[in-house]
Amino acid sequence: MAAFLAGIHYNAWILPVLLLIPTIGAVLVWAHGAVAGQGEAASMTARRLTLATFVLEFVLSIGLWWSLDQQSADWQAVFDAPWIEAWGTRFALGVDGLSVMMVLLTTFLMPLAILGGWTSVKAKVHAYHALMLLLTTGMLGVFVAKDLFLFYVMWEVMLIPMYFIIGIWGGERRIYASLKFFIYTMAASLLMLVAIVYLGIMAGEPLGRPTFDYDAILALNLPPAATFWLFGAFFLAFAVKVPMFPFHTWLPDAHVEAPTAGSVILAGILLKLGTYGFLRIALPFFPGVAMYPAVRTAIIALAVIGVVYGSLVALVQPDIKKLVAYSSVAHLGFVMLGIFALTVESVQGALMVMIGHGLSTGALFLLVGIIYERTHTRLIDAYGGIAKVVPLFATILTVVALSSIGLPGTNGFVAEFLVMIGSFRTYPMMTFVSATGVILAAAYMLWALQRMIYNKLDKPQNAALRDLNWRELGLLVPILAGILWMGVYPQPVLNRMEASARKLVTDVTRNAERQQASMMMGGR
Amino acid sequence: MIPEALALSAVLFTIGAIGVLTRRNAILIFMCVELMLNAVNLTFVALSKLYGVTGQVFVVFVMTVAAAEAAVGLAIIIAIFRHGQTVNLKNINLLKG
Amino acid sequence: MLLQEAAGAAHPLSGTLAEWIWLVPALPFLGFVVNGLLSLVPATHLGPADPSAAGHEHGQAGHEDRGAHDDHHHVTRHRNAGIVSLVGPAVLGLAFALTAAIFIGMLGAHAEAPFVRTLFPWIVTGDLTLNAALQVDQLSIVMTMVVTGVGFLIHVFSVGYMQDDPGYPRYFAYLNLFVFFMLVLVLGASYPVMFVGWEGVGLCSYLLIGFWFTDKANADAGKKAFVMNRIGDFGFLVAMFLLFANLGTLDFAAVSGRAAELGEGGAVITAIGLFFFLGCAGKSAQIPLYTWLPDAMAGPTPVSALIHAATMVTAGVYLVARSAAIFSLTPVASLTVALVGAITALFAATIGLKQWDIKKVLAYSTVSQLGYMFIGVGVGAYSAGVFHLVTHAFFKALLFLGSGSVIFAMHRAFHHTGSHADAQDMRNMGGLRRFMPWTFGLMWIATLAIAGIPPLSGFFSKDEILASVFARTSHSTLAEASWAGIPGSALLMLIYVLGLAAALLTAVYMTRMMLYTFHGPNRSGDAERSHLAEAPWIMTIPLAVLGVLSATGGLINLPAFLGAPAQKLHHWLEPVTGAASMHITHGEEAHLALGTEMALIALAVAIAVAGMAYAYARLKPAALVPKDQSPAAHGIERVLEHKYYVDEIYDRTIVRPVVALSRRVLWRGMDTGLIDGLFVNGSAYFMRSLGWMGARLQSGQVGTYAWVLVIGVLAVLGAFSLS
Amino acid sequence: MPPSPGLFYQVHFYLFGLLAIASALAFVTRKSPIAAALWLVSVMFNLAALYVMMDAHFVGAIQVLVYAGAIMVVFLFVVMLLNLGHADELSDIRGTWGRIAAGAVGLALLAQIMAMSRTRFLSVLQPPTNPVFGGPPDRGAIGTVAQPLFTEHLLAFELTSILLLTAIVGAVAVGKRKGANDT
Repeated sequence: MAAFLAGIHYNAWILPVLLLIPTIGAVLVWAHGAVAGQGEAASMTARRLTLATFVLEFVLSIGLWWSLDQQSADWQAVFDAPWIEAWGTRFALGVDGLSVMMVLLTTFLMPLAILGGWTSVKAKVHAYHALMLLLTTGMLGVFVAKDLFLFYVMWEVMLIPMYFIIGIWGGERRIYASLKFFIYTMAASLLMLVAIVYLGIMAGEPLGRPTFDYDAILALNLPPAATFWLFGAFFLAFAVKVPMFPFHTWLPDAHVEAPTAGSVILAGILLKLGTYGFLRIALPFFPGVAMYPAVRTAIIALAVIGVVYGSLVALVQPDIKKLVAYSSVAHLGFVMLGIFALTVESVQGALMVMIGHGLSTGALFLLVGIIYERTHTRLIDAYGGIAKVVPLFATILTVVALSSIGLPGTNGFVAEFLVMIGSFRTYPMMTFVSATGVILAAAYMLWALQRMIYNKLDKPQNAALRDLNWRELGLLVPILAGILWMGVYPQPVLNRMEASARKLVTDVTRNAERQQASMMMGGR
Repeated sequence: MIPEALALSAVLFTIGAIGVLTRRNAILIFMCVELMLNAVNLTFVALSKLYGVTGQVFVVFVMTVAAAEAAVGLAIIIAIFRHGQTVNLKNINLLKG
Repeated sequence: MLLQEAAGAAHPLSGTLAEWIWLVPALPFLGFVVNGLLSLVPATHLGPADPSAAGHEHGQAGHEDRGAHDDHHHVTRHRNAGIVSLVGPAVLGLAFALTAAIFIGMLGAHAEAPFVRTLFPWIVTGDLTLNAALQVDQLSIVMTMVVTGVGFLIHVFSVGYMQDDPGYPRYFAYLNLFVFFMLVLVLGASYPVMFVGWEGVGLCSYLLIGFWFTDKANADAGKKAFVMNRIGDFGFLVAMFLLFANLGTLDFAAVSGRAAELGEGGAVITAIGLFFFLGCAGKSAQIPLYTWLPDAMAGPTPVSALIHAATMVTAGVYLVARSAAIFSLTPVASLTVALVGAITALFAATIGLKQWDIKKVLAYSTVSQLGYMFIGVGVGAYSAGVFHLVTHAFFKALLFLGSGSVIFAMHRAFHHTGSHADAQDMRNMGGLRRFMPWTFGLMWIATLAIAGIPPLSGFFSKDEILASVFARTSHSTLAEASWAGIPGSALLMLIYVLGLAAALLTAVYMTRMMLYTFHGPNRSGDAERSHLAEAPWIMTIPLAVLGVLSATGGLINLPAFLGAPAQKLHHWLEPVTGAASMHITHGEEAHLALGTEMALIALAVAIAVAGMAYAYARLKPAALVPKDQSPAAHGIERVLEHKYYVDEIYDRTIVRPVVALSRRVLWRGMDTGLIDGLFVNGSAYFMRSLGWMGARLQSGQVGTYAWVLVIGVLAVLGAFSLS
Repeated sequence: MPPSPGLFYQVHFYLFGLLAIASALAFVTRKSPIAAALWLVSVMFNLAALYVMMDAHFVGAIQVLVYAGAIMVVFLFVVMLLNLGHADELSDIRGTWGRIAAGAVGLALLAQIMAMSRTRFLSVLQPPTNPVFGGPPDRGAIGTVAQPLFTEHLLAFELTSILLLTAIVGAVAVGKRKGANDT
């Protein structure tokens, strides 16, 4: 397979093609909408066209799985084209161990998200699907951007469709939720823009004009004082996206109001942009600051608070989607703990949680969407004893819930185990506290599960629920397969991320000592 | 005698300002403005004794402007009055922000 | 003999049947898959109107509740019950046969080091190399024999017990899945693989306790069991992290080989020991995490027999025995294990005295006997602990299955007459001797065994533990160590006394149960009496086999003074736990003078007989009245009946405050209040109010403009004059 | 320093000054606009007198002719036209609080001006070293003003004429009643 891919110079054209297909798809679907109108038939063709585009995208991206050279940790499948000469920005794309799995996760989740919203989205179907395609370009763009300016542009491109998806097709308080989501992320990312421009100029000094190339900026050694506020700017932008503890209040609202597919993508991929940002930019560029004892402990403390706080608040949520949203805050807390504990196992664990959380929470939101389509209520207490009526749904919900609380044999366990066993070596006490999150997770998830599917079937309207149809089953089986495969045999995934994770850890620790030494001498 | 003149002009000016602040009737406010202008004319004349006759020339100009202003202002007030039957400033707030 | 790293090829067992060890857990998993698919098929062949016909996977919607307190439902048998009842037990039987074969193979080979069969690399990253590997050594093969053997008997029993339940395939799917996870736990070659089994059995006990999930009490009991197990698992996890952080490896062979590197009696090794014990307390229901086990009786009785008597709850004892190397190096942790075990044994026994539900009595008896096992492994007599585990598996399974056939008979009787009396309450039973002779006889064998009457198995294993505690009161690392100020020897003496007291109470409440159930007049009502009959043969045969095993179980490990045939199990476990137990007794076998040993045995027997006689004399089964007419207990009896109100205390001191804290303080207060209210919406409100103030300025009032003008002039003049 | 004027001059100067202030105060406090207008006219007469005393004969005349005569007449005319004579409807002095505040602001203004006169003036505001005392009477009252008006300030003069023209047109346009033939 690898030979075949090399034969067709797969690595040369794959990344720009991956970005281009959804954009073309978006234009096509939108144009079709303008031409064919909003009839049921037209809408169906729009859905089919979008699904086809995403399936094609997924098939193409599978090649990445084989073509990635597991030993080397630097950029692969690099594509470089001039973009805006005056500013020195280049359309540079590249992928390495950190981002390849995220690209695959994106292309894997998108078709399922579209299938998830197949019957629930009825109004303005063309616009909806065009926005979904544009959103994919944005997300993929962020993961494969090798040029910082392109990274920022794609960051914003990804934000706008999401705003519309929540704003137009969302629930009752969608305007408030989408506005809050947009302003929260936008405000934070403006700081990032300032930092990127500063870096661009500093890096461009010798060349006479600014350059945003990742490696050029990586090689920069900046005055210690500047690195603090630069790290602060990036930290704020990514912390809001992760979301870390104090900046997380937009997540429950955005999740509750977003349509099913919106929630799946928001939880599955968008949250990972924040943590990916830390891994790709915040840590390698400013190791001195990131590893500065006070800063590092503060961030880890915030992460651990996020884990415990997220779990505790999830315990008392009446609304199932809010419960899952807060559980995401807890899971992402683990990721941040893994990243900043900075041992090879904990970083690998963080990457695994990012992928695992994408699958489990994505599946949870799909399931909630399916039951919401039938009962139009998200309140846990409105259900009860439905396992007797919809047994297949109940079984899959149980399996996915168990994977989300990290039962061995599912991806949740492998990921959280790696994070904790890795971070225990550098931050034992913090990991000890975050391990209580494991108990709280079991508590809130099982309590909600019991109130929903077990107990007495006492509400008449639940007695007539239909069980999963073939579309919904086809939608969930791939994710279940992913969950169980990553739980039992995660080795191939781990191998692909090992080289980059090891390089990240060694580089950051080495540079951190060097920078901190210069910081002490230089003083501030 | 110039300092006394200047002091007088200051007092008159202040009385004019107080008049503007306390009055609600548009026309009376106009009159107070006229009073303030007279106070300024007084200063001009007083200082023209020191700086030469340009001061008085200026007073002439001030008067013409005052006249023009009074004319236009009163026309506006009449127009407003025709519209709202009142010149009480409290009700004239069409310029609300 | 230090356990050196086994050279793969040269291992005596490689190439033998042991290579197929992975087939032992694979068979039950195959059973799970087959039964799981079968349970997908619509439950019964009734008409479409019946909702249960519509459902599949958990299809048995309209199933009838075999449990105690459920209203009357028509009996519906699952269409594929036949296939399932064949596949379920057969899979266990094959696994048992294979295990027995491997066991026989091992007898000859007397391998020193464990034989590790690596299947595939599970998690290999950075310094962590974790293989999905199974380990065959003396300890794990004994446990596997117990699990598959007793498991097979219980599966056969379940065929009879659950035959009329529409959820039949789902039941067997879960039971097979449970045995699979239990085998992974027992055969795992490293702590994480064992942890997979550890949580897997927790999951299956959650599913099986809440098997009849339509009843909130059952679902609650399941959830409670899982969450409490999870607290234990938290301890297990932290212990693993400590181990990895300090030793860099998690494989059993490596850890027990390099345990000394952790420093004897040091803080780290004690912490590891204590956290492992927290895991055991959660899984094996010791104080303070025992309250889930009595509630777990909400599940079907064979489940209680298999999971909550014979196998899962003994996982904690297996864990301590498996990490003997660590526990032997930390006297403080070992003493804690023994002390908590002793206290739990006595505490649970006292509650058992006043329980009316027959399964609750047995549940508390299990908690108490587990306490005994922990005394054994706590004081370093690992082989004695395992011996009691094995014998306990036999007679406790027999007791539970016996109570199952009693309940089955009672329920069938109540079923015929349609009465809603509690089929599990002893006050509705009485005088069943005449109706169920077989069950009566076999139950008496088990009761004598558990009470510790020679020559039955219970006597040997309980006496072995008490003797080993007594032997270690002097001249052992535990005796010399001090536990929170108390000298080790005094503590061991206290443990010995507590053990004796627990033995006394055990004899009392077991005899009480037998008297109320089988002796005296029958209280289950005249109409029902005619329907009371012995359980079908498929249920009684396993009872008989277990009866034989309970009676002859003692032969496995006869006390030392009987010469040649004695201490078979102890010598058998030598390669695994020998070094650790020797370490505790300063390098040479702990032995008692013949005289003291005989005295101890006499004392134990006297205690047992006294307990039974006391119960026989004091209790008057004739005076009992059926449950609905019996007066409410008061005073100390009420406290015991309500199990010292421990559940209520937990609820009020832990559960309710946490929920209240997270609802009021964290969610309402912090989230919506502080962060959302103050910062997010707050800043929005602040911007809006700034805008509003601006608007106020442009109010259209010319008057205000004049004011502002004059004030502006004043300000400028002021500034000018002040400058 | 200018020669100290005679006593007669001083007395009359103070007389007219006080009269001006008194009538200004009266003007501000009158309720009826007509009375207020007349008091304002009296202020203007006093000022005219002061102008003449300060050798600004032409300006004094203009003051009486244009200001008192024309502008005040227009005011009175408009008051009459809009029938605003009766005092009660326009009791527009804003309550005691308004007046006290206005008074306070006035005093503050006055205090500042007095304080300013004490401070050191910027250089450009310094009185010239060779003040022109009274100026030569040779060109007569009008000549002294006309000469600079038509030489240095000719442009300003023309501009004011244009200003007056536009004012007239504006006043007519605004004041015109909305008739039928309105475009």
